[in-house]
Amino acid sequence: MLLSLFLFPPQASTNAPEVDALYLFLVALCGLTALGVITAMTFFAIRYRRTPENVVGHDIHGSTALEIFWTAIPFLILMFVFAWGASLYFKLSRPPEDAMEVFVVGRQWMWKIQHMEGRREINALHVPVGRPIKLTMTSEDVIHSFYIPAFRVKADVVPGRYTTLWFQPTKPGEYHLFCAEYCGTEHSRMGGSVIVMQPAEYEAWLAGTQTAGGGTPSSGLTPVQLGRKLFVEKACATCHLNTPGGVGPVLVGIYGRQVELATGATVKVDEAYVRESILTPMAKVVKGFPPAMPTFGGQLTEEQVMSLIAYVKSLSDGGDAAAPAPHSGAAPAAPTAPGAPAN
Amino acid sequence: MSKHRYDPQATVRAYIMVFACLMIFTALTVAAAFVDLGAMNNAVAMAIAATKAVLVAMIFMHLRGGSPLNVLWISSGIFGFVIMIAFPLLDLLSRNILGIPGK
Amino acid sequence: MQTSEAKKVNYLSAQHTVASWLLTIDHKRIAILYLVSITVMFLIGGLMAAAIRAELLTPAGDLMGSDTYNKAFTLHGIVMVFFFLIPSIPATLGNFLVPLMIGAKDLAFPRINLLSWYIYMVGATIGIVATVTGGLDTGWTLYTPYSTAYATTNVVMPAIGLFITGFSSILTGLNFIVTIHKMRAPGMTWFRLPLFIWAQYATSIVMILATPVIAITVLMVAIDRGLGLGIFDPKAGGDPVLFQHLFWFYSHPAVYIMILPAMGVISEVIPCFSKKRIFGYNFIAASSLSIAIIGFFVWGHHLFTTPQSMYAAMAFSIITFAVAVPSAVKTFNWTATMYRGSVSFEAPMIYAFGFMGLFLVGGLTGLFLGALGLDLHVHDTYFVVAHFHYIMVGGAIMAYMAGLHFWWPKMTGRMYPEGPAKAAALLIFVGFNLTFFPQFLAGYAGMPRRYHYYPPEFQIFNVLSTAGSSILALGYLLPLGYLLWSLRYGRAAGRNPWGATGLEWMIDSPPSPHNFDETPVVTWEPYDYPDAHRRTAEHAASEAARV
Amino acid sequence: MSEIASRLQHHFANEEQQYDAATFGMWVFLVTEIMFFGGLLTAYVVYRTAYPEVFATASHHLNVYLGTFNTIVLIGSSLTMAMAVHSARLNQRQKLAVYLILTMILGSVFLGVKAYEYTHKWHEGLFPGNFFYAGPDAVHQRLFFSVYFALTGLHATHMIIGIGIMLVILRMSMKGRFDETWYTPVEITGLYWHFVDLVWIFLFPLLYLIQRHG
Ligand code: HEA
Ligand code: HEA
Ligand code: HEC
Ligand code: CUA
Ligand SMILES: [Cu+2]
Repeated sequence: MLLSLFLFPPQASTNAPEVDALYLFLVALCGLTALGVITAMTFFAIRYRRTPENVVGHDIHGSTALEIFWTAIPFLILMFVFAWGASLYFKLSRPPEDAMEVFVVGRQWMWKIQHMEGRREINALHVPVGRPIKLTMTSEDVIHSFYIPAFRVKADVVPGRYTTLWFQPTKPGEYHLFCAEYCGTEHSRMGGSVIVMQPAEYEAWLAGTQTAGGGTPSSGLTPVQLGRKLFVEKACATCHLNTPGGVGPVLVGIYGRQVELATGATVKVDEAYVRESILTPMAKVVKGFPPAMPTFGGQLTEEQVMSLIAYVKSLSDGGDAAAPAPHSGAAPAAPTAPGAPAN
Repeated sequence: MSKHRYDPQATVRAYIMVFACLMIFTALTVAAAFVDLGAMNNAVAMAIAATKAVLVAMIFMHLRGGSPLNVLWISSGIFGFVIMIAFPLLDLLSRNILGIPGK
Repeated sequence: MQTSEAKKVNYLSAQHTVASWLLTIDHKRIAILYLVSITVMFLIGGLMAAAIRAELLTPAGDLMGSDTYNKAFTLHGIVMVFFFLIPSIPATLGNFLVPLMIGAKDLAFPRINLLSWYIYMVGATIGIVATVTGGLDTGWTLYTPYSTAYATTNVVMPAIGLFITGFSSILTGLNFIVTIHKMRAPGMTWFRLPLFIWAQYATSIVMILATPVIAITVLMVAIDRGLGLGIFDPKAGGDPVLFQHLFWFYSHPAVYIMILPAMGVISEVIPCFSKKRIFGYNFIAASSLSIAIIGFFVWGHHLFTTPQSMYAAMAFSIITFAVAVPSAVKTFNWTATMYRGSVSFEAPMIYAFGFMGLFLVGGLTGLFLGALGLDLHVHDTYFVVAHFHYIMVGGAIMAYMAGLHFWWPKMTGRMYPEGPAKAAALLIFVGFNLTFFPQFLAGYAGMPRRYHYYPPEFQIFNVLSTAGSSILALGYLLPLGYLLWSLRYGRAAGRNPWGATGLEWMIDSPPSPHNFDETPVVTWEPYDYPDAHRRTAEHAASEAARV
Repeated sequence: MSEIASRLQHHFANEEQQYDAATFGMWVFLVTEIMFFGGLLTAYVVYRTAYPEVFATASHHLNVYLGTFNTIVLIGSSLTMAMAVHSARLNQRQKLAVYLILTMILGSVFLGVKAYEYTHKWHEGLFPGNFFYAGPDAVHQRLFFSVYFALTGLHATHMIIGIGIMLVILRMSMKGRFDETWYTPVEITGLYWHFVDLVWIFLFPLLYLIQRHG
């Protein structure tokens, strides 16, 4: 255990062994390079040390061939390392489409986590083993950074916008969760644990019959339900009707599509866009509509905004208004699967 | 002191010419601002400003006829400035290509 | 000052009043002023480091409260970076040596040189007073919106301190550039310049182009707190990532402000103690410039975990790897210089060996950080802390020590005692590795930086590290002792105790106030050790023949 | 005679070297100034790209006529500054004084107009510390004004410093410190002043003019 800690933290995600492989490769490459240079240096220093017979060095100016050699070879090796690192990064930048989504809000000094099924927790994240998990994150105050060493992943959590992090746990267990970006007094205690569970256990945990770990009891409402409630409470529904004719555009089916703006530009409707539409509606005004939507900035918490987004998203899932199918999984969800690009 | 011969009349004439040009360009750029040139608006405004800047630097500031070293260094400043703008812009403009927040 | 031979007036003995020091415009005296001030800064920063290490001995934060700890590492980082390491080699050795090495009587603007020291003192005083009285707890990186809107400490004052200090750096760089361009002695062509000068020139480029950006950026932070400007505050529509771009636009090139002069020192020391021409002069000179220039394109590698776009991250990563190549070229050339040399092991050379080993480790681990997928794991962990201490403490300070020992006889006219000097070099090397190597392991194991409390399984690394740091502290205190001792008791050095080439070794130690009695005319290449040796041998032979 | 000798500082070989070093030094300093303003301009460009419409709307609050007027004033002051250097070079002390004073007056006019614009913005509620404007997308409009005030404020500060330096130069000139062989301080002050003008040449279209139509 101790010995293994000297090498790695536990490897508990699909990403971890890949990062460790690159790490070990670099350890070997750099180790050999360093060893080579230090050996040469030591050898020269001893072999050509000053002696009464050797009071002055040979008159050597240099060698262009050698210079080219030791410029080009490291360059090529380094480009290879770049490609390796970048390919890992590329993978980590693109969550799989079937990833399970979880909302994360950071604030001084705690992590608030909201599962799509309604369960909320603080400073703990329960996830099932073997499924890709996608976190959509934001912060209420300063920059934080969501870091799980056992998964070898980390992403900053920035106020005013969403960031994404995904991973696929491979081993049940409890792992450290840290805040890696300095955020003030209790930065070092802003953490907790990630609990990876067997799917069945996880289902049970979601349902509230706890088998492991903490987590506050479920509020009963899923983000979509909460969003629907807010949509009525905050009077969104007075302008955004389910059929054309309201003051604002119909929101059914817009998620994932391109909308045309008054300026002629188009944007894709994603989390960031919906968020912006709610908090600073004037920034991007939809074509054909007056800039009549009031600003909700300052009136909604980050969690509420996330719930509204979840709700707006659900309007395009075929789950709510569009098709009354009880389970989105039941219908052939091809064109409107969550996150699927809608051309 | 400068090695070049100094011709007072020519210098004053050059200054006044430059001043006149700067005035004309100012008028031009203000006029252009009220015409809708689409995306060209910014380009035109910046091109005019750059021309004015070159005039001031070359004539008023004696960059022309001075040491090439001055030109070299001022270019390095412009170069640094361009880098400083280019990368954050690259960042900003390529932020939403993937459509994944934060990537 | 009253050795029998040194009846001649030198820059130290010329005048003795306090005013003659505080109002001096002699670059050599200004160098000494800087030397004293940065040593004080180093001790302050080192004291903070000692506090940090003591606290981290145990996982629980039992020695000081969280806020105190946060202030301690912030003060440590700011003092060490801005008030110690950035001015260290340029403002002391550089100030002293640039005119001497190119055969000039002074820097181009002596008054501005003095001004830069005063600006530095004012900035540093404001910075220190602010951090000691109110304290600053933002980390040296001052990230927004924490620094602008949430920190409860006094951000404005230290920010203004940094803003002011920036100008001292700018003025030093400006002075060097003009001096190197315009003040070289006849015959001192660009390719006859010592590599230390090339390094200073490259450093000055970075100082000129990068420092104003940090100045304006911290000024905006200060104004933001005062006026609610909100340029970097997301609540006001600003973008905190833009702050990071601007901050690192300076602060990455700034790491080259710290390492380039160090590389310059090593390029002087190794040939001298190998009695051999430096291998690949042109390539080392060119690599200094390319590090300075390419170094401007890589700052985004500090932003890999931020919402910086993936494409920008890739661009920054690939250039990061490219900028490692010139460092590689230097490393290989230094090694090759020893090949078929005549290597001796005086203290400066021991320090230079230390530099080589530690810089290598620091630089190579930089490659780990530059690899995108890997950085996502190690960013903001102790792996990064270890990386930069290996370069900044292991690399830059080792080289600074090498340079200080190398030119100490020139600066003071006295030799330091060789034995303690070697012992100190060894102690520093051992203590250093014990302090910072475990931090690589802790970092990869997942220990985040700026952590006051940490999970108990990391304690083993921290115990090792703290133990090492006490050895390290001893190692740094030793030179302080024997160098001061040598001022009084050291034996007189003579003009050229190392048998080095270079104009600075052809004049008295310590040099006269005007450096050169008559302007030297340079007709030889730099580092012509074999030739110089032959010349002295021939000279000696003819002398002997005449007798 | 001895006065000339004392102007050549001991560490220079000759006056030409001294003059070259001084002007070159000033150019290098101007490079730092480019980067100094450059940091803010980067913020401007990035935000303008991010919120083009809001910035365009916000810029309509600026008064183009005053901006144009100030541009003309400042370019005029550059001309008088150039003439001042020219007079110094010909050792026409009287003219030098006249042109310097003219330049300072023009600079002050610029600053006066700027102050008028500022107070106007203050009353309109567009000042960062006193922001109560409630138009569409006020948050990002406010950002425009933050950048606007930072840039023009920094520029104005440079002008104030410039006027201060000119006062010193004027005094030196009246004491007869310059002649045709040595007027380096005038030349350098000129470079500085022209640079401040150059900055404005860019700020004016960037802040006042772009996307002004429609
Ligand atoms: C003097 C200071 C200094 C120097 C010179 C460097 C040099 C380098 N640094 Fe370092 N760095 C810092 C000081 C420095 N750094 C600091 C202070 C931080 C943290 C700041 C903070 O967050 O507080 C940091 C952080 C930092 C990061 C960000 C990490 C993170 O926060 O996630 C990265 C990422 O790319 C990085 C990379 C590099 C690289 C690639 C080099 C290269 O220039 C190194 C080049 C040298 C070599 C590579 C060695 C010799 C080469 C060979 C022998 C070649 C042969 C090799 C092979 C073919 C394998 N550094
Ligand atoms: C030039 C730069 C420089 C230098 C020289 C050092 C020197 C040292 N540094 Fe530091 N360090 C930084 C730059 C530097 N550091 C930066 C930029 C940070 C990041 C800050 C941030 O996160 O914002 C950092 C952060 C940092 C941390 C991480 C803190 C954290 O993230 O929580 C640690 C922890 O071990 C550390 C340790 C040390 C040690 C042991 C030394 C030693 O080498 C110091 C040895 C010197 C002495 C000890 C002084 C001499 C002796 C005395 C004055 C006598 C008194 C001493 C005793 C009684 C022991 N440093
Ligand atoms: C007073 C009427 C009004 C209210 C209340 C209102 N909206 Fe809107 N909304 C509009 C109008 C008008 C538009 C189109 C113009 C624009 O984009 O600003 C719009 C646009 C949108 C869009 C972008 C739609 C698209 O097609 O791209 C979203 C998303 C949205 N609103 C969500 C909400 C939510 C969530 C709420 C409640 C918290 C809300 N709106 C409350 C009037 C309103
Ligand atoms: Cu949150 Cu650190
Ligand atoms: Cu860097």
